[in-house]
Amino acid sequence: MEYSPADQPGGLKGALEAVLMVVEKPVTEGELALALGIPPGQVAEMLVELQREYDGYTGGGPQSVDARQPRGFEVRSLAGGWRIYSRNWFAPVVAAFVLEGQTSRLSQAALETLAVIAYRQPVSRARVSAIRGVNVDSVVRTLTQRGLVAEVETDPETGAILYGTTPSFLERLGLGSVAELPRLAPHLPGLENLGDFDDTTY
Amino acid sequence: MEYSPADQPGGLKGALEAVLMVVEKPVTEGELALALGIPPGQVAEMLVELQREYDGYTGGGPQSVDARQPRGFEVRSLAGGWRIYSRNWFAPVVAAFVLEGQTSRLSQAALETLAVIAYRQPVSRARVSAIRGVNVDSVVRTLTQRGLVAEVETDPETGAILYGTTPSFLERLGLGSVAELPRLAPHLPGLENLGDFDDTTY
Amino acid sequence: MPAPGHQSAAVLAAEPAPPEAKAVFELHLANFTGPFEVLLNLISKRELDITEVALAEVTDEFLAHIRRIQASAGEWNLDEASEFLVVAATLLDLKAARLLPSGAVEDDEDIALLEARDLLFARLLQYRAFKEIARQLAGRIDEEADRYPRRVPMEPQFAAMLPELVWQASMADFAALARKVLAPREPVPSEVSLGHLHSPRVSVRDQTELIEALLRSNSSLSFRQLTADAGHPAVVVARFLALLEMIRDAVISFEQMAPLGELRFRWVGNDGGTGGGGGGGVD
Repeated sequence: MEYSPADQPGGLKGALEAVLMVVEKPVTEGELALALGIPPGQVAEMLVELQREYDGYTGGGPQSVDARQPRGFEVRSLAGGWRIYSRNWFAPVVAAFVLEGQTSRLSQAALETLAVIAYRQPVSRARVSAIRGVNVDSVVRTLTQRGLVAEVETDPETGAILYGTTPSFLERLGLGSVAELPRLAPHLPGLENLGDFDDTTY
Repeated sequence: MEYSPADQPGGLKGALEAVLMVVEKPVTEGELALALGIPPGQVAEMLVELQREYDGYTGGGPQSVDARQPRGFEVRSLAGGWRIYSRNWFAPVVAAFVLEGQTSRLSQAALETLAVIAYRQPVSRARVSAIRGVNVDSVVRTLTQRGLVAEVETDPETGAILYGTTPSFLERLGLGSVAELPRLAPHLPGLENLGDFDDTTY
Repeated sequence: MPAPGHQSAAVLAAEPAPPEAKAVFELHLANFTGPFEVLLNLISKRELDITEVALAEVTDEFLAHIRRIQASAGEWNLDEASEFLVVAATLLDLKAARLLPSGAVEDDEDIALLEARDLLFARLLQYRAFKEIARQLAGRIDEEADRYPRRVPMEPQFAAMLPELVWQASMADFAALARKVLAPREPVPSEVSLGHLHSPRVSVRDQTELIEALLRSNSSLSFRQLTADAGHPAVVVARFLALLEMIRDAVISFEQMAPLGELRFRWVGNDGGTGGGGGGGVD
């Protein structure tokens, strides 16, 4: 039998929640409709239902006996796309949690990863990991958050996201463009062939 | 009046949900307790309540009139901490939206090396090689790049680097801790106490 | 009708063969027919005596198998080949240990032999245990891959509250860091080198030539005589290997008058020389 999200526990609304909960970027009603195989209008209806449920109303009807508490999250549309966010009224708690341990300096690992991305862009995280010898996923996330690197394109062959530096990074180094980065090659014989081995190890 | 999350709509449980919305890796009950200003025991209780609510039971009691549907997400305790996951039965729908794409599969050699490291950690590459019968240097490098194993310490006698598994390994396997790994003994009939024979035969 | 004592995987396999997507390595021996995995299973459960398995045939069949894969896939399956080598080497060790004279345990040497046998057996079992566990771990990883963790970028309101970055690196600093990080790394040795122990490398080829010269000028010599001047265990081993190769090449013959008695070797080759087989060496 073919898979249908409507047949799963929680049904289509559950599928919608599942997507909204884990997407990294807000998604449009059109994209959601396509993934669920239903008309965008039905997605819009379910989004409103979810909003009401998270706000503390039951799905069953407006006069439900047990008054439900609102959830600590909400589903919101920002810039045309939908995603789940933490509730505004818990911002002081959430902010304290998020900012705990954050510093104004980049760690050595972050700096080294930034150097690899700057000189090898556009480059996938897998390749940066291969060059640095450790997993760089969370460091790249930090650098992205800090606006120093960004997703610039997708590798046409592997589908991997490729990263590059941002204008804000150039500004900090006082550079007009990436081309102005100091050249490394004269000090690194054989560097041009570096690309050949690190892809194969991942 | 001073701000207190308990006074907000949704109360402390709502605040807990709000924090879970922003975590990037499994977060411990201790960290959550600190953020909310309550004892860890109370956090643990609320987490179990949330689990039940997301699974489709009401918070109100076991005999609620309206049978609730499970939510499209769940909160799980893995790698020593708590985190929100989409339901596995919606994987076909969610996969379309997760840009990271599940990382490529591990080779047979990588899986076996990972198994030896998991059960013998902390362990040197030389010892893993002895058990596997082949050189494992490049496989260990790949596992390190993928963040599944890491250098954890140095052997005080030989100076060899010792490897162990990472929290990300536990998450990928859906385990709370290394102690939850399936038991090796049933696969080693009569040899449970012969843990070190591999050193003497090489 | 299968011969008496013939084991068929279909009836005897206590565990089903692993579901392999690729071609499974199947064996067709005098007393066993079925996948290699099942043969190992029977041996590890001691339902099949290792001494009754013709390892040479197993190896021949494996080589044929790996050539078939190479022909169809266009490349060598190194994973499978190296894995086979490990298991085959262990089986060979095990078989050698089993074939040694057994009986009443009389002295420490016998006990050591028995222990060595158990250790080999243990090694084989351990190898198989980790293979089985790896299969289970793969299953768990596949299952978990269907659950996606929530890992979203920091909400803008909180990102705006992050402490302002203090950038201290100059462009020269940054380039120097990049140079360091991008420099090809020396592979880290996986173990402490034994090079400082000055163990001499002994060439089997050299020892072959030496033995040939000795045997050509003497009617027959014992192993003891042939290794009297060895001086280092590696030389003894190299000469032993050389003798094995020369026996294989049928340029020498040997005789042993009584069990565990002295081995005597005689040159029986033509006058042209051995052609110097065996370029290997012993460390």
